[in-house]
Amino acid sequence: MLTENLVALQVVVPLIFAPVCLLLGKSRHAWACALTVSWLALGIATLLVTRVATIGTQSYAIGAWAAPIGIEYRVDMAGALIIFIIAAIGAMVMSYARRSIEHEIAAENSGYFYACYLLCLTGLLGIAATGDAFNMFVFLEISSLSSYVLISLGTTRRALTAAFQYLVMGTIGATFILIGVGMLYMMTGTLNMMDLAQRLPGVDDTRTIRVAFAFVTIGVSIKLALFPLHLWLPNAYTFAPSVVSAFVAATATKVGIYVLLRFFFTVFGIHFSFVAMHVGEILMVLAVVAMLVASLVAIFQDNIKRMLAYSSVAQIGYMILGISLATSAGVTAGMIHLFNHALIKCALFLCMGNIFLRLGSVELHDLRGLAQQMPWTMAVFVIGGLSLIGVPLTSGFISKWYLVSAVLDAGLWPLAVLILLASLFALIYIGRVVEAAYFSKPDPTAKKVREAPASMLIPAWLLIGANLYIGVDASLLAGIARQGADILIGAGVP
Amino acid sequence: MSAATTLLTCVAVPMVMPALIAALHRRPNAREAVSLLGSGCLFLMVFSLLDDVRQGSLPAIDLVSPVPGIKIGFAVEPLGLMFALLASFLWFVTTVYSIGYMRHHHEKRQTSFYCYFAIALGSVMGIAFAGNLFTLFIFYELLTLSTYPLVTHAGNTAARRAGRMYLGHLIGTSVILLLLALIWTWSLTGTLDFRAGGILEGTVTPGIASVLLVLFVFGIGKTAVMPFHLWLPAAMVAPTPVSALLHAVAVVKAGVFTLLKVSIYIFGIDFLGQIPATQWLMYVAAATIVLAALFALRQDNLKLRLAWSTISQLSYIVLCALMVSPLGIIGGSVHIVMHAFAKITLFFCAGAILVTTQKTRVSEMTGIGRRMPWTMAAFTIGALSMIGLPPAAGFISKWYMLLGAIEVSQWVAVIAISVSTLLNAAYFLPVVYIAFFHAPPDAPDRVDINEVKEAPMMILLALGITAVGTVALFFLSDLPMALASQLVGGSR
Amino acid sequence: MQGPLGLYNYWIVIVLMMTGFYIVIARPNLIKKIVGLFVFQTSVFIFFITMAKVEDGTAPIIQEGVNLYSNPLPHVLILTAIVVSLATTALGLALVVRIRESYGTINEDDIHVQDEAS
Amino acid sequence: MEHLINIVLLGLLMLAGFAIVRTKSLLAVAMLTSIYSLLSASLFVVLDAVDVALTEAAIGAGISTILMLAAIALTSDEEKAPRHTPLLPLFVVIATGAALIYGTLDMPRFGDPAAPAHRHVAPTYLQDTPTAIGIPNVVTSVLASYRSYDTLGEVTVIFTAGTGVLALLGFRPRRRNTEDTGRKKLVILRVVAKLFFPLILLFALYVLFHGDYGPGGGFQAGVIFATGFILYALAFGLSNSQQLIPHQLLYVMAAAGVLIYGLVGIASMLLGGKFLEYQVLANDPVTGQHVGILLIETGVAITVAAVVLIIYYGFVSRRPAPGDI
Repeated sequence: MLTENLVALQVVVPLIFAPVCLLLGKSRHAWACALTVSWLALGIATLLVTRVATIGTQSYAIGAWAAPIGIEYRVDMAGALIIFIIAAIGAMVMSYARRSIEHEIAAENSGYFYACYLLCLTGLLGIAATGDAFNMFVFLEISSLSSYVLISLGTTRRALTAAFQYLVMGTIGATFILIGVGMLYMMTGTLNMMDLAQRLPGVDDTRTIRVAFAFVTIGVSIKLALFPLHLWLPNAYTFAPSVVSAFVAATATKVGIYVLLRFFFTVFGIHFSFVAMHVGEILMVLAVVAMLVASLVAIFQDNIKRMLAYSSVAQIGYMILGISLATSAGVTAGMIHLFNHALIKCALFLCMGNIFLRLGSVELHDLRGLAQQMPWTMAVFVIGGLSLIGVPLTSGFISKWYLVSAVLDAGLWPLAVLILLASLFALIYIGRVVEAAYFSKPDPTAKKVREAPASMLIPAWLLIGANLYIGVDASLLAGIARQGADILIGAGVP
Repeated sequence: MSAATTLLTCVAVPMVMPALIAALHRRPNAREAVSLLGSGCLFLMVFSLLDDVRQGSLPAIDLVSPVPGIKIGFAVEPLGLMFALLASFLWFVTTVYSIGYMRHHHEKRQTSFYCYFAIALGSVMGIAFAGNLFTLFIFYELLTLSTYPLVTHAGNTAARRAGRMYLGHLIGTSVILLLLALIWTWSLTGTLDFRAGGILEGTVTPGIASVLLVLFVFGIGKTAVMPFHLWLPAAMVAPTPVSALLHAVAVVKAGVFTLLKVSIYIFGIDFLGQIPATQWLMYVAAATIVLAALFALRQDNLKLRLAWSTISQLSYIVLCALMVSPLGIIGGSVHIVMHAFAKITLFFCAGAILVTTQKTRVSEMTGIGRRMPWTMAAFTIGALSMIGLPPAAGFISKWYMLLGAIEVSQWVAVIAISVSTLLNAAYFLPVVYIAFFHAPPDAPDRVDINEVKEAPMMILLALGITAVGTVALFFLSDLPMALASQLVGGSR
Repeated sequence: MQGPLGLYNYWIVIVLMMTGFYIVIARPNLIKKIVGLFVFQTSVFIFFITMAKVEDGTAPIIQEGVNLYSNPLPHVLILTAIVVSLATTALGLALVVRIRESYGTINEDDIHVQDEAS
Repeated sequence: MEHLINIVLLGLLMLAGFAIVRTKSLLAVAMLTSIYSLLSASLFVVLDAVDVALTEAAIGAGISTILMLAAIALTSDEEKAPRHTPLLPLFVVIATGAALIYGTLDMPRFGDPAAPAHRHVAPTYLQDTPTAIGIPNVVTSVLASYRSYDTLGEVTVIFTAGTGVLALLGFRPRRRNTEDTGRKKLVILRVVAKLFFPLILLFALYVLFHGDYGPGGGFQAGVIFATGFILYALAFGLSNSQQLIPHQLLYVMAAAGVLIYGLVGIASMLLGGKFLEYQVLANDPVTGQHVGILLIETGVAITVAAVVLIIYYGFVSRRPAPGDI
């Protein structure tokens, strides 16, 4: 029963346990439940990745109604990779969460928090697993609505406005996607992605399909915070509870990118997307601007969470740049960076959680001399930061390596220079924090703080360990990403 | 222990030493004993590899492969061994010196100082023994990062600003230019291995090769070729042992060493001659030699004067790497060693003066030779070597450089070397002159000033060793010369 | 109805959608924004239901003697979407209530001023 | 005739839309929104979407409006004028609208039976429903069986909203008879409410079980069920209505609905089928479909009713904040 239903269980298990979590209320059991489910999801995801790797793409007809009549779950290598990273981040974040949540969220809300977290996990996994355009919209909404709630639970009132802003932009995005999907359905009569891919070539010279393409692209771009549609992101990441920042930053935008990949390559096909609609050129420009501008803005932030948020916008630029090349190497690079950035950003935001727990602030000037007092936490920050810059032996370097060589393969060497220039900006903004924490004298009036508890350090270090492992041996990740990219690229060719 | 294991141990020992050093941070004597012991062992291990190389066997080992086609691996070859021998020997000496200096100067955070120092040396070993350009790049970056805390060691605003300059230049050039060159080379040739005769010949046009060469020369910011040279004077805020070993020997030599490796094993010196950019880059190097020497002339701070002198001297080696002449390559390689001994001696002297008299400016050092005769004698030897006068080691390398330049009729290089020799004399000899032949200033405690009051014993011991080394290398230049000739022979 | 006039339904629906969209992005009042989203989404529902209509068809409930039905699938999709819209409205309004409690205003410009000041 | 009604309704919708833009009083805006929703529900009837019409009327015109009114009561009624002239928004909207209109140009004509949407998947649903599912309402069969997974997602969405409102607004049971004195005078309302309350609940059950045959189903039933309690709360006060259903029970109900739905899926897996494959629930596939649909519709109804009540209570049990600044 387990193996053939693996794909469904991946999504259904967290879904069913979300209400259980609500019933468990504010007791520790809610956390234990969320933790168990997260690890269970990671276990299922691991099995799923191996299964996809050994016997190929998994298709699962829900309710035994064969696509396109029913809803199909379809997980290929790219999807499996996304599912795995979501589940892995979820397991890490939940292992970390208890102390941080006790500190940042009122006790009576903790049950709701864990329920919403599981719902968000469900939504994200569902998006990655589904092969149905409308079903994707539904799970997108599950993940979005729950993340609005999660973000609004932040410690300051600005969390509320941040969540509201996200809600408005997110809903506009989702509605755009809905319009696009509606038009696709109108012209083809189907909602199944593979079926759409087969039927679209017959109608893809219509104005309706072109507009549908534009609306889906814009809608998804809002969700993945592509510059200049990223306006919701900095506030949301800054004011959300630390755990939420770590989870959402590492997963939500990544899933957005995955959706974009699905639509560009699987549904519309590489020819329509990149040749007829020229989306490659547009995305490339936006990605480069995002990379440079957001990195530059990050340099001037004094709130480190906000700085990391702008860095995320920039890093999304890297991923989109890879995708915009529409080559196997480019998409591979995008997916590798997607994976690595999830590891990096999650660790960095967890680090911020540690600091907030002890210090009650993540402002740069409060961090002076902190490395003496929280050496393990700051070490995570340094390694994560180096990875963001792209220093060798970290996963960030692997990303950069693949991205730059993909760009060079495409003959666009000025872009390579810009990519590397943007990593210099990363050096500056990470450097500011390191300089403050390691080489500045602490404020004499500041209180002494202790290192964060082990329960919060270990998950962060596990992420760093994975990061360094990839930095040394990326062959597994690169192999999976390459396989995923080849399926995506190949899917567009008739 | 097989040669390959020795090779790995050479890189690993300095990398794991920090753990031991940190563990002993409450017991300074034990901590420094560990540092001494570690550096001593390292030198012996590197030395044990010498036999293999002299017999022509080049042990190599590959570890992992992060990206298909590129590996992290180590290999020994003559130039690398020469560099490793130099760095590990001088590390030992510097450790002796540091113990005297740091204690006498009451520096803070000595434990972290020794830790980062060890990591930096480990990185240098990694660079020296890198089996391919990728591995070299990794340790190149690691070296930058591990020396950054040493530059900002003082923890004040000036140190932080200098640290920014340091990181900005070195990471900036290496990430934007060198990394680009690396990835480009890899995507053109599919490999980053060091091969005799180079890997680029036949796969790229001279035009692209020109771009690559420019990227490499400027990307290796540690060579301090103008206009990416300002980090080196900035780094002088570091404690003197750091300036001495790292910013006169390890870091800067890592730069020129990398460039030599690139020109010999990536481009191949024959192919280098066919690239139009080579000639122009030589002019840049020649200009750096002369301009930096002129700047050195104007510095009153002794350490800064030494730093500018280093910039000038580094470009000698850059010049040699681009000269397309075997004799030039020999001269450049040997100059790595010769300059290192001389420059470290000079820095040791500067530190000794600082520790003993708290003086940093040349103009304040009038008559200091009477007070610190041993120190200033060593300084004189170093200065002679820098100018290139016998019986100091600098003469040998300069001789070969000039021969090489004449062999391939690079008259610009000849002129640059000759002019800078005069300038060297112009900025070093006055220091010696002031120290020995000017009367000490009319200070109230004049009586004391005329008494001999030398630097601490450990410091004197260290600078004595290097000064003697500088002279000894003039007479015993066989070893570096043999290794360098093997290098040129191997690439043919 | 043939010719381009056969599209008038869609055009009006687009005007409706844009009315909602305009309210969302132009109005600083937070409740008005939620109303705008509601109008926007409801208009999209009309768009879907319009496309499901088959000329002379009837509601898709199988009956004897009827053989032309409107398309049931968009109806199902919109049933789902209506619930999503309710969920969004409820959450949005809850946020508005909380924002009002902590800021004392539901005007975006005023909130912005307060955030800048802090 | 249909076209005429269609045009009139659309025209009214446009009027309502513009009125919403112009009106400054938020109370009026809420009522206009309700009207907008009702108009669109009427339009849905004209366009043969009776299930959707019922839902839109109950959720859009009913619950959403109540929530807006509650929110306005807790915040403020007046809308301030924007600081900047809305040129950029206007531009964005016009550009978006122009793009959409451009997109319509290649669309199949309104009502065209030959449109691709009516030719590909939809006919299968219409043809197979009587035999494979055994119920006449094709919307229900698609909703609850063919695309049942979407509906599970939809229940999850509403559950998420309930959890979110709980987290944001909390849930504070009122002590009895603290604020109900004023309502004692509303005799007529109380009588009517008392009379209607059981009827509404009964109607909700009807809508739930009749969903297989006519318009209706779990959602509509849940909403109607909740409306009964809301009416009761309006007439007899919050605390009295909360006596009827303790709030712990609402939690359990909200969770139980989702659980029932999910467990039906798990059960069909355990019985050797796919997730939500109802055929395996009984010996006969069609009976299995019936059982499955009934179970999940019940689950939907329970969750929707509970969540709507949670949201309603969440809003109205909140004390209004002090005056506007």
